[in-house]
Amino acid sequence: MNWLPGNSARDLTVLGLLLVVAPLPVLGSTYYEGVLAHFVIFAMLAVALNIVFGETDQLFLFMGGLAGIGAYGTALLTDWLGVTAWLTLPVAALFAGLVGLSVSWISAKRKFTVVLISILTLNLQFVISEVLVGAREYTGGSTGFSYQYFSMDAIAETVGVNETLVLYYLMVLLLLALLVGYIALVHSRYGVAFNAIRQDELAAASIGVDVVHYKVFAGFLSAFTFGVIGAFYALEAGYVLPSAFSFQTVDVLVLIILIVGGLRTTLGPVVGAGIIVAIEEMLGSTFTNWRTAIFGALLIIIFLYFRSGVIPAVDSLRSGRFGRRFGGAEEEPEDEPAD
Amino acid sequence: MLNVDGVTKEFGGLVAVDNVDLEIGDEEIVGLIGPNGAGKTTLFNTITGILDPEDGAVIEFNGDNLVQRETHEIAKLGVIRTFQIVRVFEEMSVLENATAGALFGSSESLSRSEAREKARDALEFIGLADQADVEAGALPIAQQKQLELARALAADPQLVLLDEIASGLTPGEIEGLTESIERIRDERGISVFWIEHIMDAIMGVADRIVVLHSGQKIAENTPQEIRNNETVIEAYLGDSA
Amino acid sequence: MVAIDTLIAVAVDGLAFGVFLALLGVGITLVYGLGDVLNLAIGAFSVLAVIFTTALIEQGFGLVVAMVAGLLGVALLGLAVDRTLLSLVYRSEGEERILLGIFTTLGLTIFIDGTMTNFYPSRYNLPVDTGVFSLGGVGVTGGSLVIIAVGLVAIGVVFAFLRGTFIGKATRTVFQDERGARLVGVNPRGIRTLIFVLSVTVAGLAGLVFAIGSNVSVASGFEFTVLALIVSIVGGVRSLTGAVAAGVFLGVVNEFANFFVGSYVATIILFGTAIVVLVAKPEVIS
Amino acid sequence: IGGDDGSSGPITIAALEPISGPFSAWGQVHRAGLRFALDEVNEDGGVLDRDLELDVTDTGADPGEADSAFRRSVEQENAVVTTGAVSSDVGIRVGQTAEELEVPHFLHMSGADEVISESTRHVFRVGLLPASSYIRAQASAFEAADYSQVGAIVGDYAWGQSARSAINEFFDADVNVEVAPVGADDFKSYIRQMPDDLEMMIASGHPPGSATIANQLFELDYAPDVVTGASTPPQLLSNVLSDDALNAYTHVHQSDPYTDAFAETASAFADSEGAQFNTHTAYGYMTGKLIAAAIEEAGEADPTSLADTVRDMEFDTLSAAPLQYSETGELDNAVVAYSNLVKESPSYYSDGNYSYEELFRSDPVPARQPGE
Amino acid sequence: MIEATDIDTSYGGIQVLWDLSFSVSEEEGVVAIVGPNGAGKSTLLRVLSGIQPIDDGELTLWGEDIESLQPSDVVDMGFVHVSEERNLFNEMTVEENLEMGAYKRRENMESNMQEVYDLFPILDERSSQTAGSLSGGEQQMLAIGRGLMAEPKILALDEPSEGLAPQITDRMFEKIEAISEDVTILLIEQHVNKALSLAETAYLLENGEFVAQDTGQGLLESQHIEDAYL
Ligand SMILES: Nc1ncnc2c1ncn2[C@@H]1O[C@H](COP(=O)(O)OP(=O)(O)OP(=O)(O)O)[C@@H](O)[C@H]1O
Ligand SMILES: Nc1ncnc2c1ncn2[C@@H]1O[C@H](COP(=O)(O)OP(=O)(O)OP(=O)(O)O)[C@@H](O)[C@H]1O
Ligand SMILES: [Mg+2]
Ligand SMILES: [Mg+2]
Repeated sequence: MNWLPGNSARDLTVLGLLLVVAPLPVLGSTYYEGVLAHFVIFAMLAVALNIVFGETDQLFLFMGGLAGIGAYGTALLTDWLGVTAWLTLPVAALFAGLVGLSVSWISAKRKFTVVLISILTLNLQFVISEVLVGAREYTGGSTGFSYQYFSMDAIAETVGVNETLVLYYLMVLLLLALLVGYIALVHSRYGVAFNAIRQDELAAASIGVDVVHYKVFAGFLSAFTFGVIGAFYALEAGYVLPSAFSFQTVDVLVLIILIVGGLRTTLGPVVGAGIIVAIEEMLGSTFTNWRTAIFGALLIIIFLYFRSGVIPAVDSLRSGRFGRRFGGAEEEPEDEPAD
Repeated sequence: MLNVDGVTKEFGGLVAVDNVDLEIGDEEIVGLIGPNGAGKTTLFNTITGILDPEDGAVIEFNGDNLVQRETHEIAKLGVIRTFQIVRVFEEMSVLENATAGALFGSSESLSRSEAREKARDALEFIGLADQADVEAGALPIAQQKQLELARALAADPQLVLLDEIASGLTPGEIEGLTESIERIRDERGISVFWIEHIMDAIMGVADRIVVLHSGQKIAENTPQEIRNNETVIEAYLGDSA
Repeated sequence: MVAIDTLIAVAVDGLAFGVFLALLGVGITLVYGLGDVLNLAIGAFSVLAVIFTTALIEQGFGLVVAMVAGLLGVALLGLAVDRTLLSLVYRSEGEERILLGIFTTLGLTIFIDGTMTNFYPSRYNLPVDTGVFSLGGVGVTGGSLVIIAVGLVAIGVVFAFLRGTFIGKATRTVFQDERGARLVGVNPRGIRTLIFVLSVTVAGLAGLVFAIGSNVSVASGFEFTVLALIVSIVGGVRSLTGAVAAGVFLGVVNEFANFFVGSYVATIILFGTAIVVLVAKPEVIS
Repeated sequence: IGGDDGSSGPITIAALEPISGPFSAWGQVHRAGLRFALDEVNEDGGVLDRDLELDVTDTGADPGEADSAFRRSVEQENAVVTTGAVSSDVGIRVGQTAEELEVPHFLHMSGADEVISESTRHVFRVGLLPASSYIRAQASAFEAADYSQVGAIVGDYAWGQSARSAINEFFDADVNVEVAPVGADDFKSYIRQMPDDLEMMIASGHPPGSATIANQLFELDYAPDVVTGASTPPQLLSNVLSDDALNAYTHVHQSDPYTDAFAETASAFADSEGAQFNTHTAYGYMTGKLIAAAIEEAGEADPTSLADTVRDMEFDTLSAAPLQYSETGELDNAVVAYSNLVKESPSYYSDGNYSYEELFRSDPVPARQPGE
Repeated sequence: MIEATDIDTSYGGIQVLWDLSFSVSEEEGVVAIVGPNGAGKSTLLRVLSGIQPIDDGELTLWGEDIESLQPSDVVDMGFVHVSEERNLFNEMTVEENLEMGAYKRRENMESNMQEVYDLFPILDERSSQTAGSLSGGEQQMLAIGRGLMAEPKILALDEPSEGLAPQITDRMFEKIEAISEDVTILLIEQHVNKALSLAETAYLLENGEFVAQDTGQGLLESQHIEDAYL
């Protein structure tokens, strides 16, 4: 991987090794293996969000919906066509990708601001949720159905471990592939275009950057990825139902993960997912009643005081620079008069 | 090279650019002056596809019609502009700004290292090479304007449109800038279309000056003639003529 | 065939729902349109107003007193949030502030929900016994008439303040250019506080009128926020008149859709309208 | 998988309760009753000389959360038995988990028929009959009134859909059934589809909305004799129902608040918790006592033998008829009671603001045979 | 009356003004501050109007310490700053912008507005257009006009001629000269000749320090200006 820039080859190798040995301490506990798979899946979702939101400022708040399209689409197509889910998954994901593409295309053409895109996609999220619940005949409504596709028992039996573990390692591979893809992307001309567009669209266009093209590309790529991950997310849960793909369950969490980890960093999504999944685990079993409240309070604190994200904070510690903000530029505190 | 014919732009009832015709030839510096609100920036915006002119307009560049084309396509054809209110990529370094110009502006597709070379070259030309690693947003505004020019040059244009690039400069700095602009024409064979209110800057180097007033072209001539043109004096120059 | 009476009654209920939506829309638009904070906790404030009011009624207070006190409670809470959390948000600028506002209020709404469920796990409504009124021979629900009256008065007051007073007008300066506002002598922090408190109070009133006809639980908060967002988009995101018009329009559309085609389709129509509006008339929106 | 290490430490019961979300009014009281029952048991020396311990998780009525909490409790906390499902969607999901892990689950509510299938061996109903039996009991209870104008609004999820089929099956009258989303909080447009001279409204198929349905009926000038409720906690009803609605609304329950045992437990509860023990607190309480009795009877805290034991037990508790189970875990010979709520305090809790007035109770309902 | 003694200020740790002492009072005519790009001229004005805090030193306006003042109080006292960035209210109309300029002085709003329109007739033509859609020069005029609406005792203008057509520039300097009879004008200009010839007092600021102070004419003829500008 020496074509990867800078330290990223080393970082990825270390990350890969860590992820490979991670299940060892909890081997045999399907619960904790499930938690690990869940963590990797949310890390991947955050990587995908990092492309569309981090790189091109399009805040997609229908990640749950897109993942749902991937998961339900794969299931329904598999049932209808009677072929293996490995074949229908790309089709379902492609469909999710096209939805993302359309949204990006419209938003780019209409020059939507971040907030507008986020509200537009939030609306779409609710439409998708509503359709999933309302189309009970096909989707099983709010009750859902158990998700037994991509059976991996063959592999599991050959290797002699349980299916959750097989799924986990598959997810790890996918995550590493995604990260390699991300690094390659941001170091290509696409990365430069993303930077330029984010900082000044008009200036970017005036030196020849096809703003619509790059935004649409990012929108498609991320949406496609959400679709793919959605199917594995359902597989990990063993069950699909609309609430698993709702704004509150997916989007809120992924967004938090990305912000906590660090926008526009390679490892941020992984670290963020690690932190948030760990917090959830700890709260889930200790402070039942206050879990939501504590989670909310933690979010506020994280956003207000650690908004630059963990990875940028660590980086600036290493290089002795403090006070970086979202975008990575120097902070200029707008002094507020004490009134 | 650029042929503008019958360009009009209205905002609601206001005719900001009114049926303007003009031409810019190869290796030529053309000045564009006129009172505030005359429609100069608006004209630039229609040429570069940021605004669509009203029906019937023709804007041809080396035979390609620019009307209805997107801004980025127009840039690829070789028309690059700078902005009256600076628009550099503030969080990128000076070099990265220029590199972006080289990567996306030129019609050929460059590798990133080739683009960087080209960018260095453009910075050198404008005299910003020693600032290459500075974050663009930290430069004083006047230098940011020059960075916009360097970014434009890196994109390998045939025509650059400059919007009040000399404002905020001290007299000494203006002199340096005008020299650079002449060299752009002479050494690189690029045409320049230049809006400026500072007569000391523009009168000395322009081959020709076009004057807009209330959206209409009221004069077009050599700088000397323009300075003595009664209409222009009355509408624009005033006593400082 | 549906009787004309029923259609009128549905229309009145639609209007009432519309007024509720309009209040929510005004609430969220005030802080976003005039500030850069998209208050995702707005619905939580609506629910809190209902809970405060119910708690006071249980303590034996009269309905109106309890409602006023409930709103006051929400206003005070709004003041506290503004002085603490939002002060931190306002330290940053531009896009960063917008994002920080979104995230912080998201955290706030999760926090409020998580806390309140422990104390108020039930559903709450206001005991307004209104019965059915005859309006030119058509029986319409009294609750709806009360909602329409109260809501319109409140909206009128907000508009009179913003349009008719110099301070009201000056609120816009802060949000367009904070430094500019200071340069002309406006104190931005005070204005922001004023607007935030006003917005959560309006949202609280929305909750109260909703609870006249139906009931709310802590979980309703987020639904309300989503409704507020829809109204605000359809109305143009930064326009208050737009928010009011959109609220009323969507309320009526929703009620009729509900009546004729059922709830899912009605909900989809609601979100669909928002999407269509967003895609079709973007110039109005920013 | 799972279970107990046989040590002398406490025995863990996992409670997967909807403490937040649309069923929070249920989760809060169920948990209180369950906890109180376990406190009683522990004060009496526990079972098999070991304390009973609760591992509570808030599921927010989300099936996914419930499933993962189930696994965590069993695998990490060594829970030997689980309880808590209220929403049928959750019941269906944890039912499957219970079978997979072979750890029993006691349903507080979750009355959809599909929760229990022919092959179910680890799921037991406590507080609520399956929808079909429940509606069947209701149909027979109101048979005598011979209503011809009957309407129903059911929730669009597993329970509501089960209720809907049962309504069509068991009611003689031509019932106008409307389907509304579970989260709905405005039913006016559904109500307007009802005939003007509506005599009976079946709101049983929409638990979270049943009180609102009753209120809005009267607000829209309908005047049915009876609005049948779902198994909704009375503290919620007494808060929300308007006076007219309260008169017509039937509170449905399988616990029996009219017995001395109930009053006794309720006053003990009032003493220690300072709150009113109601028909729903009782479900949590009954579950706790049942589990304790079954472990005692089984002689070991083992999930499988616990399930086997429960199947063979007949357990007399606060329910209107003793709890006894069919092979698949359906309640056998359960009795459903119908009461009005009245706004006065009960004998066992002077600060309370509601008590019950019995309308009638059903005959013992035979266990549903899954697959029929 | 403004008095600054040994003030320091910095942006994110980088010091920009160094021990600057400075004073200006009412009826001082035109006070010009000139200096190269990045010298700290605009920063000085920001400090005086209370927008940029000082790290050290003492600054009083009409006897009151800046620490105890809000920028809004500063405007109320009579110090008005027309910033280099203009800071217009982009989505409000020209007229509304002018009205807001009168936030602290509403009595003579109508007549003051008429004066602004007389000075810059194009603003009258554009009075119901939003500020954001004005041309660059029109925005500059609006910024100056808005400053005049506050009835300042001391008016600080930061590069007011930037982006203005020559004729308008001339007109503006005439206006400056005219009002400087009653109002002290603190003027920052790149049109050095123009500014210095109007100024009664003039400072040359370089790297955050005053390197020369003289009458306008004196400074214009000095070696310093020769070195810095020509
Ligand atoms: N989006 C718009 N909506 C309405 N009017 C506009 C818009 N953009 C520009 N105008 C008006 O069109 C006229 C021409 O503006 P333009 O920016 O082209 O002037 P200019 O010649 O560049 O002036 P300056 O020298 O002051 O920069 C101005 O009067 C301006 O107010
Ligand atoms: N907001 C800021 N953050 C960081 N540095 C700044 C900021 N504003 C100004 N500076 C820096 O402070 C120094 C002084 O800037 P200032 O704007 O006061 O100069 P000036 O004399 O007004 O220059 P000009 O003639 O370009 O307007 C410059 O080096 C500038 O880059
Ligand atoms: Mg211009
Ligand atoms: Mg300056």
